[in-house]
Amino acid sequence: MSAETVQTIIDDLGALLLFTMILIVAAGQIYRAIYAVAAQSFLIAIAGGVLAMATGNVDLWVIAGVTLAVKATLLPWVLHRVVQRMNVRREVEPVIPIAGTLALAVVIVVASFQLSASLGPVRQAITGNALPVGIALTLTGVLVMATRKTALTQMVGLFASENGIFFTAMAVTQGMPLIIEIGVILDVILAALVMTIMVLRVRSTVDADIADLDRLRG
Amino acid sequence: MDVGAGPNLMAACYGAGAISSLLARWSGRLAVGVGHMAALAGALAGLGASLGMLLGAPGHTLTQALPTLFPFARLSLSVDGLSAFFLLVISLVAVAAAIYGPAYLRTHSPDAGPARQAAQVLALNVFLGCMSLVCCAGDALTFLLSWEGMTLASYVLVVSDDRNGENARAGLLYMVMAHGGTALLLVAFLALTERAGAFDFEALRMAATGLDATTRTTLFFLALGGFATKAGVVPLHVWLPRAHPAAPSHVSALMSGVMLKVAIYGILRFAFDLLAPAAGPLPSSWGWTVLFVGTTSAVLGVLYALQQHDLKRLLAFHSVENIGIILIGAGLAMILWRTEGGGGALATVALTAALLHTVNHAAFKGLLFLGAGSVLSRTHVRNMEELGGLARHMPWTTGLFLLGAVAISALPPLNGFVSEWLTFQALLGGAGRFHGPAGLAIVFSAAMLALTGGLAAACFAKAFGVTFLGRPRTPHAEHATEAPSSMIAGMVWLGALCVALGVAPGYAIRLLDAPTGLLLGGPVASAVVTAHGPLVLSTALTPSGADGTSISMTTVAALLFALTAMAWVLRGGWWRAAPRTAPTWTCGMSPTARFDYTATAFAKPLRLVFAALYRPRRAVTRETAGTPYILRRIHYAGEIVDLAETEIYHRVERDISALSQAIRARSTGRIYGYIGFVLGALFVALLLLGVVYR
Amino acid sequence: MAETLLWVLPLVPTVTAVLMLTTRDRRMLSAIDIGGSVVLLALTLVLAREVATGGPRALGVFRIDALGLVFLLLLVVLTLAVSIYTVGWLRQAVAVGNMKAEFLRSYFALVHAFVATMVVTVLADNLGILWIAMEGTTITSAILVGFHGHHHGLEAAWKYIIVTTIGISFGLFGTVLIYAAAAAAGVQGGAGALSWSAIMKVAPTLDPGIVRVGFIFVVVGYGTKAGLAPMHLWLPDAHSQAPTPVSALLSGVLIKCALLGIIRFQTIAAAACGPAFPAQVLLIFGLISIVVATPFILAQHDIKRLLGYHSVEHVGIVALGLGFGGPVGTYGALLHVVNHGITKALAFFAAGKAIARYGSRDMRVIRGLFVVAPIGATLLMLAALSLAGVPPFSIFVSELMVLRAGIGHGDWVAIAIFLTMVVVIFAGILHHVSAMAFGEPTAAAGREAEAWSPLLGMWLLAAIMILLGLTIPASLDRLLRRATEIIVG
Amino acid sequence: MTGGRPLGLVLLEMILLVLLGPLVTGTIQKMKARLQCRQGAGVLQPYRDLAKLLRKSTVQADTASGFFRSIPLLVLAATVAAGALVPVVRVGPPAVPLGDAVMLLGLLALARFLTAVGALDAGGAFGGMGASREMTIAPLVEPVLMMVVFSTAVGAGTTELGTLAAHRGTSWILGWSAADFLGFAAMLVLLPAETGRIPVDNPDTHLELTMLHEGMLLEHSGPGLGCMVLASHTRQIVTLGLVSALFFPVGPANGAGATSLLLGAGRFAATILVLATYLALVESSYAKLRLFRVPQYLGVGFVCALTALALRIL
Repeated sequence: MSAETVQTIIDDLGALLLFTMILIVAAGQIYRAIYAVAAQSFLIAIAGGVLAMATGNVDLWVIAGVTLAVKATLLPWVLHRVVQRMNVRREVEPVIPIAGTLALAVVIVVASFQLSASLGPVRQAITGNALPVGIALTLTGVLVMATRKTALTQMVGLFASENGIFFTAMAVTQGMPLIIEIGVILDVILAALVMTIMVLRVRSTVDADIADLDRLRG
Repeated sequence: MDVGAGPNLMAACYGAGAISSLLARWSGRLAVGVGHMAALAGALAGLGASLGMLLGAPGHTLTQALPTLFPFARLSLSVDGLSAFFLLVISLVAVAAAIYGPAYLRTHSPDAGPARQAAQVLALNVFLGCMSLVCCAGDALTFLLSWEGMTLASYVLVVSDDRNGENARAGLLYMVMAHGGTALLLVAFLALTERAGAFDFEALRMAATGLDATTRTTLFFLALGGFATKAGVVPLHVWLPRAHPAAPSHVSALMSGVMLKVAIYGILRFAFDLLAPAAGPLPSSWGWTVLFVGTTSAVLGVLYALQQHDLKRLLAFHSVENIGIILIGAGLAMILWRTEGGGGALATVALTAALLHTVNHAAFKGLLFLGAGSVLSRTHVRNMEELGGLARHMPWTTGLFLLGAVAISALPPLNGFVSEWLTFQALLGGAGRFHGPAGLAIVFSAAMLALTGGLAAACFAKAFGVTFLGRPRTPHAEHATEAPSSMIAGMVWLGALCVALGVAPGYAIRLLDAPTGLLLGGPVASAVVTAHGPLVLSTALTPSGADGTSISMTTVAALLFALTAMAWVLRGGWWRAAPRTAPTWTCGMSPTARFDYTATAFAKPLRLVFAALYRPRRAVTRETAGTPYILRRIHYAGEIVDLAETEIYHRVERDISALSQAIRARSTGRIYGYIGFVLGALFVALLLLGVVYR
Repeated sequence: MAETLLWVLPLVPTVTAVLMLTTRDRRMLSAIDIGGSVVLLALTLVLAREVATGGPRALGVFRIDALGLVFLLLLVVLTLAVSIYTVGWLRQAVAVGNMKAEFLRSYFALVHAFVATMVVTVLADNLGILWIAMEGTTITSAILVGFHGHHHGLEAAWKYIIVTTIGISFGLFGTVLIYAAAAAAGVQGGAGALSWSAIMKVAPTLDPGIVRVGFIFVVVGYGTKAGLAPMHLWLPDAHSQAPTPVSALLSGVLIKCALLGIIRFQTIAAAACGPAFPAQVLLIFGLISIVVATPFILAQHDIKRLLGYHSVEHVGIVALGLGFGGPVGTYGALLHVVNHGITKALAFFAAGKAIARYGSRDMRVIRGLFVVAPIGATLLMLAALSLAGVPPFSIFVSELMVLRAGIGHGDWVAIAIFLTMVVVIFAGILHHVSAMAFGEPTAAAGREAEAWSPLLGMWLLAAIMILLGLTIPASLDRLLRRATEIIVG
Repeated sequence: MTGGRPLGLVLLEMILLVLLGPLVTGTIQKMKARLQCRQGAGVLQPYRDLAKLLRKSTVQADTASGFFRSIPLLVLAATVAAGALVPVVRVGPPAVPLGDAVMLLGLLALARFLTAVGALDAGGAFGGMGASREMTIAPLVEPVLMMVVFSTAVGAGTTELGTLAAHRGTSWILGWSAADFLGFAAMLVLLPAETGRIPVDNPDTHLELTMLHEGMLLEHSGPGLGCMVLASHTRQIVTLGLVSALFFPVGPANGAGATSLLLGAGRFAATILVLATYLALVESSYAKLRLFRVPQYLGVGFVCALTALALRIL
């Protein structure tokens, strides 16, 4: 397909990604957040597929597949299980009201578009709006982590911001080198694993949410 | 001896002394003995080297490259007249300290473990070595490294003397203030080195010629700040009266008598050598500032000393005073340098006064600290209220202390008077030269100098009288015995110096030719001050061309001696019957030690006269037996405050710690807070540097 | 020969880690531990000679040049010191039950895995590999931080892994942007487009706008890992909760590896959009770090947190040196990396022994150390004085160089802030340490004799510290000069 | 230096001062007595007292140290040596340089210092109190004295009294400038303090409340006390001599004619007599000040001296 169509598709996907991001931010229940991040990863995988078709780059197929398998399926499933296993409170317990978080998210999106607009000839380097969308996703993901009290929601936010990076990385013309992508994904899996272990460990030793601990300060 | 070999020999001896601390592994006593022996050898080598320079080859500079330790700087020694003179001062006191030290350490702290002894020996030698190296340094890096080495070693000596927390706190304050001073010095030096692209003083001089006036003055005041901290100039003095007494007494003698002088060396080196403009006088702000802080330090130092009851603390405060007197001379020299026609004899007189007082103060302050040390080592008491009546048990110490007291009180015929006389003459000349407020300011500082002298006399009448005379107030004082002969020997050496420099100062003036000639480039000291032969001190500096004032210490001393003899004869000489003894008159009561005037009581009138400054606090508690008219016990506690300490330092300290406590208390332990900071940092950075920054 | 070493070097700790799993005996484990470290050190020295003679070597995604060598040497020396120290430390820890015997081997294995990941970060030429290894260090060390298993440790570990992972993901984003710029500039061939050396060749042609944004992402990202304020908050928690030897590695090497990452990108950014921009960024973050660390150092009671905040200050100083830039500043910054690594490890060791002796990390409990443990107290004092920047100890020299650069740079505000904070911090450190060292010991003080192996480890570091304070050996000087050339060109 | 006073003459003048010292005291006492409508003792009474004291034997405090007995000798020597620095019958520098005003003040301070030390030596409260108060007043007097000296010396550029006097020439009151008057006023304020008289001190009593100087002599006896008393007589006349040298320079600078010498001696005697009268008047017309009012009293002198200097320099 032609470059223009690819670009439009990517931009549409970007819009959808932003929408899912907003869902994550707005999610009052932790399950919704998990589903939303799964959906987001699914969209990322689609984007990978589209770009693979467009560029005929085999690596991108692999990456899209791995993303689909790991980030859209495995990790959400793990999170889901954890939530079920230890019957934690299902609410996300925001630090500031969700409305406020949404407002901040909007500011971030605008700012990232403004930023990438201020950059000159990035266009030929990264397809379409992938850069601003990527920045927006990354920052908003971290924003979610900074405004939620429970560990699992923070993990969700982390995955979301990883998605943003992935999106941008794939949209870089001729894609990222395969081994790097694989390594990145492996790291994500490992990190998720370790985090999960920690969450469960704390839950079992002292019956508390690990993200709630604040004995160490100053 | 060969001049060139001197510094090496000296350094080698000190190094050997430092290494000999390893002997403590087998025997602490051995280490102490050998270490001090090496120190003595080093001091003598330094003495020889400096005398060789000053008398043998004045005016020529001895330079010597050191191994290149750091790729970015060439290290070297360069000993010129100024260095040699201060090396002489250091070595003179070091000799006494090295003789005095072992016996003192043995008697004062017999229970010291080998570790402590090793530390003390090591630190002492490093201390002496570094002080000498600072004066001999030929480049900024050597200067700074030995400067810091000096501080560190003295810190070790301060904290190692005693295990109580007092020393640790004193050392802490000392170390912190010294570090602050060094920070200023670093900036001053590096600003020059970065211009010069090299570290050796030669290059720095070259670089300094290109400076504009503001930079030059800024650098000078940075350096002045740094050195003044070390010299204990008011209000940067607070560390001094705590740290100096805390060290072992012979180290106190070195710190007070010598280490402060190294700072003076630095000031002179910067003002007249490194930063001095190629031609024309120094910026007037320099000299006037130095004169002002000098006067302030002199008066405040002695005023605070007057109210101390801790013998060594009292002496430490007097160091503040004497540094002030030295700075008066130095400041005057800065003011007058190259401002007058006729070769600038007046500047020479001023600088001569400052340098002569430097060596004089080293002599009598060293003597006094050693004297206090031998009292301390015998009684283990520093509070003079608990002493008294030592004269009968410790005649030698008493006599030598009295000698030092007369000298430091600037009374003829001893050395203190000579340098203060020269200072007065310089001030008089300055007052004659500057009309208007400037002249008045100079005269005012002369009056303050007179006040200082009088107060010093009062202070030492108290210190000597209360400590050594009257009745012993406590068993400590009652059972004191004379100090070992080696300690006495150390004191005699300095006492002899005080007498010699007082009775025949003319011969010492020759030693000042090299530094005065080097710094001022005008007529040298002996050409002005001893123009009429070594026995006459004169100041050929009247605007009317008349021959100024000339005195002869030697004649006056002879006259005094003759008159004393005559008075003795008048009193009956040998034929006189031995006096009957009777108890002191106390209105018929049988006198006890409680009748003696205490130091507090002695200083009380002046405490009240200067109450505005002292802010004295007193707490009197009475125990009455039922009726208020019958007192069973009365307890009096009084204290005075050091204004600089309470008004500046305590306040700053409190504010800083309160602020940090508050900040720390408000810091979050919540992880989302952490994340928020990261996100915020990125966001702000992106906006500021990504969008705005162009 | 050297090229093969590039592959062998990361394998050594990996193999050691695997070997660890074969035994449970503590002595055996310690033997393997020390053996592995010695081999690593030996091979590194060989490599160092090769590089010194033959210049940089590259093989695949790995590459070693003078810059990397500086960090590698620091890493392996500290590893050896840690191994030696661990012997006695572990005996004590097992004795008092801080460490369960059945976890010993996993502990050792993790430490070496950690070392392996750090070796990779230092050797990585490919910026992607650099990122992966960096994340690897986070994961392995996070487990070590929480190793004691009590919930303080876990809290610290959680904060550590979450915050640094976020940071590093920013780093990845920055890497992606730089990669995009490089790709746009026409660097061809898959992995090649991420290779630092390849990018450097075309760096001047990169689009400055995107590189600028990418560099900011990298500085904030890897800066989080390096402990630059205000992203530093996790650092005192993690460094204070980790087992002492791990704390030494974290403070001594790990944050320096993150700095190396920043430096690599700095060179690219400097080439792409002029040296002024990255210098500016680093200068600001450096100053913020120095200022922010100060109050927490003054008002601190936990000795290990104190050291943690102190690392923040010193990372700030390194950043400051890089920010002042020029040959002098960069040289000073690199020298400071080495000096601080050595000294901070020594400080953590000495503090660890004091903590073990008094059974508390509260500095109000630790009193009169000179009485109960003269040697340990001396070492603690030496470390503290050096950290505070007193000659004749190493850190004074590097701080002097940084100051020189600043004055040459004429940035008086920065200098004023820097010096003021340094003096205030000096007061704080000396206040805390002299209170611990002097005075009469509290009842809590253990009177047992001082064990040999920790002392040996500490003396090893102290010797280097004093040596570097008295002189800069010609070989090290040559190395640092080469490294400086790589950065400032 | 031409016109220098030969050493012999200097020593002669010194001895003259020592011999005349008691006479001045006697005169002042006599005048006081008259002013108080008493007969009073003869002007030679101080000589008789001295002679008696020198004949007596010594009683010494048992707590006193070995230094105690040498102190009167040193005090007397220092005071008399100060006397050698005052030009009496001729002005001009001494042929053999000896000392100047600063040295003079220094020697007097030395005497005072030793006296105080001696007072503390015996132990007991009276000596200590006397010493304490003496050493409180002295530092306050000295700077003012120094300023007065400077106010005349700045012009001459020397502090050597003979040269100073020569430089001033034989100016009589009519030739004075304002600075001279103010300086002289300051000197008049200082005189009672420096000579230990009312309103600062009271030489006639040992009462605890009033004494400064006398309290310090309490433990001295016999010849020792004699030396101390002689020293205080000498100190008094030396101080007066200092005033006359500063303000009433006498005698020709050179030319050693007997007449001129006699003239100088006469004028010196006249000056001393005037000042002595002044002291007597003050003593019998004022009450002693409380110790802590003394600083204010001296403050007056300080202001005068400062103004004098200002006028001289500005």
